[in-house]
Parts: sequence; structure tokens; C-alpha cells
Amino acid sequence: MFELEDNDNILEIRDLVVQYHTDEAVIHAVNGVNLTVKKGETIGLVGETGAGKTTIARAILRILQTPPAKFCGGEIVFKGEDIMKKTEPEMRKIRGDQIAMIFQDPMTALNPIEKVGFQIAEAIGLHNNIKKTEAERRACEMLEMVGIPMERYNEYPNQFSGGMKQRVVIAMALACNPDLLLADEPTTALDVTIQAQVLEMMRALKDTLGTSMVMITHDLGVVANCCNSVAVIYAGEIVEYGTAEHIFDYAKHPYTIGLFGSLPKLDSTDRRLSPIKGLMPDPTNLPEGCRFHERCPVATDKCSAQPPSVVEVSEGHLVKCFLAEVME
Amino acid sequence: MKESKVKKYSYFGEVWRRLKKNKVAVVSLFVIVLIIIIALLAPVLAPHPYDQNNPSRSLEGPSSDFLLGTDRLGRDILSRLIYGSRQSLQMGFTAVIVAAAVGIFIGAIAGYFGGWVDNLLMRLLDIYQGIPMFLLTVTLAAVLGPSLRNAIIAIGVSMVPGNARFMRACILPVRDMEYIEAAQAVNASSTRVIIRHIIPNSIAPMIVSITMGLGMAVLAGAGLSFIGLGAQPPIAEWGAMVSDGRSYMRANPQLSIYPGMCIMITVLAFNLFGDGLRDALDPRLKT
Amino acid sequence: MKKGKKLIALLVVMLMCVALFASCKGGNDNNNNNTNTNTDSNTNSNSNTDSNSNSNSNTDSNSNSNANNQTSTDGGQASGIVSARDNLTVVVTMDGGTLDPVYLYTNDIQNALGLIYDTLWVIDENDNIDWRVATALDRSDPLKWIITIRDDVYFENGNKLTASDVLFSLTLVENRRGEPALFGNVDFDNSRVIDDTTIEVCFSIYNINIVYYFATTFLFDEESFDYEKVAYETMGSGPYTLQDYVVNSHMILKKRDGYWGTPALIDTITFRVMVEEAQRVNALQTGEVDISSVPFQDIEFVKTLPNCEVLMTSTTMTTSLWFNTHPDRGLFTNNLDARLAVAHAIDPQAVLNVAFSGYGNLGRAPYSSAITDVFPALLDLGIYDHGYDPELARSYAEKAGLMDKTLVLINNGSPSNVTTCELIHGFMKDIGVTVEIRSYDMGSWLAVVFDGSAWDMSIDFTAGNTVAQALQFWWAMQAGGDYANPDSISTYPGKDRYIELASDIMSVTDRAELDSRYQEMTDILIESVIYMTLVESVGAQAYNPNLVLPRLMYGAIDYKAAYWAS
Amino acid sequence: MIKYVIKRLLLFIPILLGISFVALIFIDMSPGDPARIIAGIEKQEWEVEKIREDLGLNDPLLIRYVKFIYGAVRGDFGTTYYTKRPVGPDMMQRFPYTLLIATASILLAVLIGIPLGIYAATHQYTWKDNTAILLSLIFVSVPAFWFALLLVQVFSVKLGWLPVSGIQSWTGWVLPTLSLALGYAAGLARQARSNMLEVIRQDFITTARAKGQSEVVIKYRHALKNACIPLILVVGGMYGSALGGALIAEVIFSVPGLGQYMLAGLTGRDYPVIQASVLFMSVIFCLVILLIDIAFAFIDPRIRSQYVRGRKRLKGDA
Repeated sequence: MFELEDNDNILEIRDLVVQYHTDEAVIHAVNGVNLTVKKGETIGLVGETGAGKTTIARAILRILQTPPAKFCGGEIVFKGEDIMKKTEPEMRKIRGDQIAMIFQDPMTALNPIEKVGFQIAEAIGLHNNIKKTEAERRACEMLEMVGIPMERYNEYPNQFSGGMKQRVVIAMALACNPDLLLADEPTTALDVTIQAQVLEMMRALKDTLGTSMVMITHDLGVVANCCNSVAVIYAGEIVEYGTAEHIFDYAKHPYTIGLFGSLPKLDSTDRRLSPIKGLMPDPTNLPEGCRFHERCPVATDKCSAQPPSVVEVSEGHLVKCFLAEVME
Repeated sequence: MKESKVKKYSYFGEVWRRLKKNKVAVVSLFVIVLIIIIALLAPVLAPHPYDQNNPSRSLEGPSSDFLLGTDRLGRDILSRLIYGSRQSLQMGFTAVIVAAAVGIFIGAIAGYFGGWVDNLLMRLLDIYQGIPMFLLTVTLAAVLGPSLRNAIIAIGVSMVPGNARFMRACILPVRDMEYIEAAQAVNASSTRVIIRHIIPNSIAPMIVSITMGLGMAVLAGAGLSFIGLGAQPPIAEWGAMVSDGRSYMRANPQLSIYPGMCIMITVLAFNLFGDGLRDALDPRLKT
Repeated sequence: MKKGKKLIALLVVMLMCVALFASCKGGNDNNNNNTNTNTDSNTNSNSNTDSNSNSNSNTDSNSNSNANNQTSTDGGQASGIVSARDNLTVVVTMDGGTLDPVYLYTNDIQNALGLIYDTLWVIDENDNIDWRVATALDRSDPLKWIITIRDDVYFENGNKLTASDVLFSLTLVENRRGEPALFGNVDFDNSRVIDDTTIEVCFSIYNINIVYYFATTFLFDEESFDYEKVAYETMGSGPYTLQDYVVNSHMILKKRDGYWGTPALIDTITFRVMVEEAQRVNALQTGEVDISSVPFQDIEFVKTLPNCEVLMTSTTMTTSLWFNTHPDRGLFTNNLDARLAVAHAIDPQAVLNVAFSGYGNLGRAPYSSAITDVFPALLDLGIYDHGYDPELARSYAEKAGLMDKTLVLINNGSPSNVTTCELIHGFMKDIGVTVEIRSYDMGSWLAVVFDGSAWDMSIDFTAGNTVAQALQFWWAMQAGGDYANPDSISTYPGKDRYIELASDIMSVTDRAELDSRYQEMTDILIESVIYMTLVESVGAQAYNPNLVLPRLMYGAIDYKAAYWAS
Repeated sequence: MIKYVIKRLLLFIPILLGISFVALIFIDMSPGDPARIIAGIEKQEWEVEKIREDLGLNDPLLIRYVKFIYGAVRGDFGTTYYTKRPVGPDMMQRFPYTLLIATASILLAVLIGIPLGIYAATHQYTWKDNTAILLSLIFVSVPAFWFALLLVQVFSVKLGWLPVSGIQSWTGWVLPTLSLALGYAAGLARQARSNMLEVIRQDFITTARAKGQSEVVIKYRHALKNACIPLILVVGGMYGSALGGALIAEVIFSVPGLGQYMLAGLTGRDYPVIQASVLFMSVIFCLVILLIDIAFAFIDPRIRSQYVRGRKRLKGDA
């Protein structure tokens, strides 16, 4: 493995802006996101659906369909090089080998008419010029690692259950021992028991292979379970970033608080949940100032006038809200 | 409540809004409406009655009183084209509607009930489809006697198996959807489920196959005229005009070209509109 | 902007199609709206020639190059289009589907079989006997003919053709096709073979047409004859032998050495089946075929082709309008005014110009010119100069009470008949009478025609080329008329006298007697006017001018004697 | 798999019996009487009656049906009314030509249609896509016989490359096949295009892309294979109609096929010919459907895998 530069950040996203241009309107999916991922770290991206989490992940891997999607600015620095500047062939070398991705719906993530083993071997074969038989042996190895008997190498996706399929997808993603794993709501489509097994397995693999991971989810339980640090996303912006402890115990941003407020807690006695009122803002015309001010219980005129700046409430705990400035 | 009303209206509004975006579909819709208007106002629009022979002026080129010239019997081609639109559209629409109605019914029942009903109906369709379409149309036209009405029935009847299979293929996935089980849970009667839930939801692809089917029906009519069992003279029908004109292709190709163009424009318009409709109805297709 | 591109693509494709259509417009200028009136079509066709000259000139050069290398095999060079000098390609319009002459219903293939099988004699254009296998015919006693035949005729398998073969062949038609009428009056029981080269044929009653029937009866080899195989193989004694036969596609005949007569002059003759009339003209234009019938609308064009000459041949077909006088229908029964109304309303000249593009003659008599040439007296009967007079027709129609009625006009679906019906529909509409046209295919038309209550008028052609056939045809038209029981025929004035004259007309030998009988019979028909001849159609045959084609009866080509002049 | 095939084959028997019975009913109802057609117009009624008696047209429907089936089982389809030739051998002589046209045109349709459709799908939103669609639409909307005559005008008369008609040399086969194929190619192109568009949007394509697979491989291996499998059923259906559609090419290009034989039989009310041809065409048609279903089950791993693990129930075979 080559030597990293001074800092051990494996991924740095600076002021990333991504928009979707369709005939009717322009959708502002990502509006200036800044994020850093340290080596071996697992960062959780949390937010409601449609906040732009998946767009960020796909932007990192540059697999966004460019007719509708459009990069409007910002940099994605991966191991010191800006992904944006890379040519497509170079990108192809990185995809699957250095950055891998796991998708949400296992049911449709696998090619229905190709053997499971073959699909994994294909990933391996793409990035190391080794003989087919060698690639197949490695694929079998990966299957064993994710807890699938090697004999099922030649079976087809429709012969696997949801959970098993997701294991295959994970095996495929980790086949080339990537440095960064992007997991886009890997367990949402699975029921709870399988979810726990899959998360457990991912964490074990992550530790043995030392991969850093970006876990995208709207399930706070998953974040608590396996993320070192957390970034809360709202309407294409990171409104709060910090370690898991910061977010869970010392959440400052009204949206983050609202998120936790809408979670039933076992030990609490209050009868009613306090969900955040209203709906996600329309991405085609986002509100002025702080995107959250329409739904924010503690919003002031200032909030709707200008966008708040990022404030470091405590060491490593950033919040983008005027209230935070006051509190400090 | 405001929201719920918006929801109901928006489906068709949504479809119309998306359809409007697709310029080609709009143009085709305009052409279709134009043809339908021409067909309805045929007697008024046509400068001459369609069966007005004047043998002395046969096969004339375009002139002041015969804008597109005359055919072999000296009849004005333009008027025959205008009347022809009425016959061809009538042939197309009725044949397709007959085929769609019967097809949907059989397809729905076969798709919904499954099991031995499905098997029985499918085997019946096999028998039906076993007899090649052209033989079916020719025999029906021969049995019922050669006339436009019988040609329509013959074409419509021979398109039933296709529609039925298509409908069944649409229903199979829909049948296991939750909302169907939900309806069954409320023990709605099977017919109610079929009519209220299954058919409307599978109607989208059906509509598309109907618009495409229209083109096929007009062409099948032309084919029947080729074998001599299509529309009966002196009725003006595009297919028959193309078929009659084919032996004059060298010196007077216009006898075939004008009706041929009309058929092509109509079929093109319906197919393009069908394409547009399908994209509008199924948004996922058109990201 | 994206949508704009779609429209541009639409235009591009449209232009391409128009160009494609225009290309098929032949030589004349490409814009569709040039004047195309009948007279102009000549100018068009002239301009055709110069633009086509280049494509044709190469056909000429090819055929010339063939001329010098005589040994070239059949026309099958790479282009396979140009006919070599020792190959003749003839187009037939329909394939009978069998090689068994007895069951062959189309005369195209019959001509082809005429080159494989021999016949006793052939009737040439001016109606005299052209001897073939037979050398002499003694008809002194009309009921007992003595035929002497040659003794040097051999079949392909080497068997000698003897008198018993001839008698066998004559009886063959009798018992297989069950056609008593055709040979009805040949008494085969006491016809006998006198010696190897002479036969005695006896008749129960004399029929002047027997000489024509014998001219078309093929002579089989009795020893090797097989009732099954005759439909698939041929064993003839004629100048050609069958090399290849694919039904509905082609039949290739090869010259046979060992033929008793003067050897045929052309090595291989290919008969190609072409059902679609437009294709026949295309084949003539590319030079693929040498002889082919031509549809009327293309005669002008074919005349302009350098490798084509068009010969008009008289046919026995007359397109006529029948009135259904059967009492079940009643509209025309004993209602002369109604029939005259229709007769005056129709302009036969228009029918000739439109349905037959002007080729053919105006109908003059109930039968074709082939008969009136033999019996000229029939021509000046004045029945058929009805004269196109709409006003007179309208007055008759009012008198006959046709105004509010709908007349049903049926036809057997052949294109010229359908067009004639459409014309009649127009003419009758002019005098205020509605006519409903019902076109059938041949099968259903025959069924409807014999249902006296189902139709008022019918357009069809009478195929009768002999008086006998024409007469029988009328009987049948009276809805199942039957010699044996006259009361089955609808009543009209002079019926009994008509039956008396018609029943034994075929045994009349004296020409004067025949003339007077026909005269009287036709007078009776005038009164009932059950029948109006509109057009006596002709045939158009295109052939390569370098060919010499001797003619037989009714314009049939004698291929045996045909040869390439240059 | 074998068990399924046998089941389908056994199912043939009732289908074919059904088809021939329906055909007989159609014939019986149709106007026109073969005896009169054979006798021609001159014959008297009693003669026609005699012919009708010999042909056995007076026996009741059921007896004629049983006689026909009894004969068909033994391979004897009776003789035609006009030429008195046994119908069986006649059909065998003509059938290869129809089979050849139908197969050649469907193959050509596949070779032209599917690539055109895939090309259009992979170049969506460009003028290439629109032109491909419009081209295919135009071929779908032009009557086949008219198009055939147009082809003859251009390729035989104007350019002189191909013979006008007749199948004596292989060049004679080009135009009939082309005129029939383009109609089907258009249908296939549009089907292939919509399948391809459907497949390109699915998640496993994004997964493949995430694996670093090149766009070309994704399109022409993953997507193409998924898009083409359902096309097998479409081609199967088309093949059936091509057997019937070949008639137009047979009439115009003088190809001695079964279509013309059947049409002549129909217009001439030649009952043995009609019954035998209907039965024959239906056997071929059902065989084609069965072959297509088996091929589909065999090629599509989703269905084949069901059999490997012994699960018998086959999801709807439509």
C-alpha cells in the first residue's frame, strides 16, 4: 500500500454541488457539501430520503447518469487526487478496486441471468489480470467469507433470499479489497434479524481488510451500531457533523434534535412522539437562508434571511445554525 | 381535503402534461384528430360523390375540378380519399375495439383466475391461433360473404388471441400486487376486483397495443383487398384503392401512391401517438 | 431543441420515401402531378424509351453476344435474365396443379402438354385439318369415321404408337372424366381397330364439333399408362420431353430426339407461372421472358419496349350482362321494358374504354365472333344496337316501375367484371335506379347464380366457343334448365318452339338448315332479351420480334413450329 | 424438462382435433358448392347431384369429420376435387417453399430488426434513435404486397440486379424474403428498443458500472442478453404469422408455396385441401410455439433453475 501524505484522510469532499437538469426544472440535489473520511473510519450519512445522500455516494464513484445529472462545482479528493479530473478509463480502474459500492435493493442489484459466482469473479477479473480459474477461486473465497457455501457458486440470483443476495453484493464489493466502501442503505430492504447479521459481517470484514466506509442510511439504529462519526444531511447540505457521541448525546441542530425526537425510546415515558412537522422542501426551489427554517421550531427572521455559517461547537463537532453561534 | 382532490385529478393531468411535452406525440394527435374530422365530415368535404363515374375523363391528371386527378372510372381521387378515410378508420376502430374487448375479457379471466381456467382458455387460444391469421380472415370473409363489415369482423376476430395473450401477460404481475390482495381481503367479488382493479391497472399497456393495433387493422384490410375479399366496390377504402392501383403502378402510380400515403400517415400518427402515450402513462420509462 | 431534431428526422425520412416512390415512376419526370390523361400517356411512354434506353441497350448487346456463341447453355448466365437463342421462356397465368390432361382446367399448361403428347390432327387458323399422327380421315359415312395413322411414331420409352393406343386414348377421356356431353355421342362399343394403322370410330348421333375434340385429345401409350402416375409424369410421343416441373413455378421442356416428325427448332422451352399481371410486364421489361400475355393498361407501354411486339388475339370471351328472368325473383320476368331500360342506360363503348382500356370489340351478338364468322347471318339481327340513350332508358325504367327498387348485380370477382359492374352502377344511378354490387369469388358466384331468387343481373363471360356450349350455357342460366324436363325453365314467349329447335341442333349437318335454326332461335331470344353482350374481349400477347410464331385455332401458338429468326 | 415437453405434446392432440373440427364447421357454413364448381355452369342439376354423391358431400358433418380424422391419422388426406391428386404429397411438395420463405424472412427480420432496435435504444435522445424508430414505423405502415411490387420496380426493373420473379436461381429468393422480412424487422426493432430501454434502467446495470465494468461491455453483454431473452417469444409469434404472411410473396414472386395452394383450395371450395392445409399449418404453428417455449425455458436461467432444483410448477408459460 503506498504511503499517504501528511493527513490520513482517505476522502475529502469540498463544496460539492450537484444538480439534475430536466426539461421542466433544475433539481438542486447537493448544495456545497464538505466532508472528510479518515482511513479505516466509518462515517454515517444520515437524513430523510431525498436529502441527496445517494447522489453524494454516486458522485464519489462518478456513476451519475450525466444527461440529467451535472457537476456544478467542488472537488472530491480521493487519496490525494481529485476524482473530478480523472478520465473515464482511470475512473474505471478505481471503481470496484479502490472504491466499491453496495446498493439498497438486493432483489434487483444482481444480474438475473448470470451465475452468482461469475458476477463476483467478473469484478475480480476486471482489476487483476489473472487467469479465469484464479478469479473463480478468489470468488469462492469471498463467498465463504460472506457466509455462503462455495457449492452455490453456479446458482442464479433468483435461488437466493434477500439477505443472501445482499451478502453476494457485499462479497462482490469487497472482492478487490477496496480502500473505501460506499454502502447505500445496505440493510433497508432486509428484515431486522438479517440486518443485524449483515451489519455484523460488514464490520468484521471492515476491520480485517481495514476499509474505510461511508454508511448511508436513514436508520439511526444502524448509525449508532457501526459508525465512528456522523454527518446529518438536510436538503443537500450537511447541517451537523461530529462523532457518534456528539450527535447522539449533544445534538445541537434543531433538525438533528427533531430526528431523535421522532424516535420512540424504550426508556422514555412521554406519550407522544414529536415528529418534525411539514415535508422535505421542494428541491427545485429551495427556501432562502437556512433550508430548514420553515420547519424549524426555533427559527428566527435571521434564519430565513441568510444561510447560517458552520460553527465548531466543540472539538470536531460542527453545526450549521445561528442558534449554535449563540450557544457558544 | 385539498390534497386528496389534487391526487385524483393529477393522474390524468400528469399524463396529459407529460404527453404535451412530447412534440411528436402532439403532432400525431393533431393528425389523428384531423383525420377523424375529415372522416366525420366526408360527405360535406368531398367535392364529388365517391361513386360518380365519368368514363370519358378516366385517368386524368390533377385539374381544376379534380384536384388530385381521376381514377380509371373517372372518379375524383380526392373525394374517394376523403370517403376512404371514413371506411378505413371505421375498419380500424371497430376491428380493434372488437379485438380489444373480447381480448381483454378473455385475458383478464385467464390471468386472474389462473389454474385450470387459465389453461383451458390458453389452449382455446392456441386452437384459435393455430389457424393462421390469414386463413382465418379469408375463411371468415368467404363464410360471411365479402363485404366491409365482414372484413372488419374477420380482422377483429383474428386479433383477439394476440390481445388476450397480451392482456394476460399484463395481468400476471399485477395479480400478486398487494392492492389486489387487499381488495380480496375485503372479499370484493372476483368480477368487481377484475373490473375495478385489474383492468384499469393493466389498461395502460393495453391502450398502447390498441393504438398500434389500429395500424395493423388498416393494413390487414389492404391485404384482404389484395386477395379480393376486402371492401366491396364502389365503396372507397384506402386498402382497396392501393390494391386496385397496383396494376397501374408504372404509368399511373398515383392511383396507389395517394391512398398508400394516407395509410402510412394514419398508421404513423397512431403508432407515434401510441409511443408517446406509453411514455406518458409509464413515467419510469421516460426518466 | 432536442424535440426539433425529432421533427427534422421525420422530414428526412418522409423525403426519402417520396424519392423511393418517385423512382418507380418510370422515365417520365418525377413530380407526381404531371398530366397523365389517356392521350398523354403516349407522350409519357415515349419519354420512357429514351430514359430506359440505357437499361435496354445492354439487354440487346447481351442477346447479340449470345447469338454468336450458339453453344451457350440455357439462359442461366449470372444475370439469368437474358434469354439465349435456343431457349424460349413463355409465361402462363395459372398452374392447373397436375400433368393429367383430363383434369387440367387451364389451357396454358394444356399448350405445354401439347408439345409432349401427340394428337391425331390439329385445326389451323383457317379451320382446316393439319395432319399429325393421323394421315387420312374418311368421313363419307357421318356416323362411322375411318382414321388411318402413321406407322413410324414411337413413345419416349420406345413403344410403337399403334391404332389400339389411339382407341385407348379416345376411350380414356370418356370413362375418367365422366363427361358424356363432350363425347356423348361416340359409340365406343362397336368402334374397333381394323389394323395397326387404321381405326373405325362410330357415333350414335352426329356432332359437328367432334373434329375439334379429337384435335385436343392426347394420345397415350396404352401399355405403360398408369392412372395414378399420369398426374406426375408424362410419356408422350411428341417433339419435347418434360425435364423439370415445379407446380406454381415453372415447367421446362427439352427437345426429344427420336421424334417422328420434323424436329422442333428450339432446344428448351420454359413455361413460367406468373399470377400477378404487373409482374408479367416487369418480366417483359427486364427481358426475362419472351412471350407473355399483357394486361390492357400496359399494352401501350409494352409496345415501346425494344424487345417486345404486341399481337392482339381474338378470344372466345364475351363480357355480357344477364337478366335473371326466373319467376322466383320476378323483377325481369316477362318485363321487357325493365330489360330495355337497363339495355339503353348502359354505354358499351364506355365499358370497352374503361374496363378493357379500349382493347376489344363492342359486343354484337349473343356469341363470340368465332361463331358469327361461321354463321354471318346472326350479325344483322339488330338486337344489339340498343344505343346508349339515358332519356329513353329513364322512360322505360319509369314504365317498368324500377325507380324505387334496388337491383342486385353480381359478378365472379375478376377485375374487368368488377369494373364493368361499377360502371353499370354509375350508369343506372344516372337514370335514378339504385344498383347494389355483390362481388364473389368463383366458387360462391356459381352457387348464387343458380339461386334464382338471389340476384337480378349478373356480369360474367361466356366461355362458349361453339354454338352447342353457348346454348347449354343459356339453358343453365334459366336456373337449372334441363332439356329433359322443359317445365323447369322459366316461361317466356316462344319457349316451346325454342326447346324444339335447340334440343337436337348439334346433329344438324346441313349448313343452311343450321343458319335458319339459329336465326329463329335468336329471334325468340330477342323477345326475352335475357342477355346483352357488352364487350367481346381480345387477348394481348407480347413476344420477342425475333421469334417466328405460327398460329393455331383461336390464336393459340404452335410452339413446335416456333423458331428464332435472327 | 422432458416431462413438461411430453405433457405439452400430449396436449397437442385435443388442440389439433379442435382446430380441424372448427375448420370443418367454417367450411360447411361457407357458401359455394364444390360439385357445381367442378361441373361448371353447363351441367344440369342431376349431374351435379351425382358428383356431389361421389365426393361424399351429402354425408352429415360428423361422419365427414370422422372420415377425415381417420384418414389423417393414416396419413391419407384424400384427393383434391379438381386434379384428383392425393393432397398429402401435394402439400409435402409445396410446404418446404413456404417454410423456406418464412424462416428466411424471420431470420432476416431478426438480423435487421434487433440490431436496429438496440442501436436506437443505445443512442436515445439523438437523431439516430428517432430516424431508426421512424424507419421502422414506415415499414410497419406500408402494405406488404405494395412494398413487394416497389422492390421489384427498383431492384429488378430499374437496377436489373435481381430477377422479377421465379425461384429457379437463388437470386430469386432475395426479393420475396426482403419484402416479407422488413415488416417483421420493424416490429422486432421497436420491441428490442423498448426492452433495451427497460433493462438499461435496472439496478444491476448500476452495480456493473460500480464494479468498474466498461460501458460497452455493460451494454452489449449484460443489458443486451437480458433484453433479448423475451424477444424469443416475440419471434415465435411472428414466425407463426410469417407462415401465413408468406402467401403475398408467393403470389407476387411465383413461389410454389402452401399459401397459394390453400388459397386456391379456399376459393375453389376444395374441402380436402382446406382441411389438410389447416391441420398441417396448425401442427407446424403449435410445434413452433412449443419449440419457442422450450427454448425460452432453456435459455432463461430463471426458469431453467427451477428445474435444476426439482421444483415442477412452471410460472405461466405465456
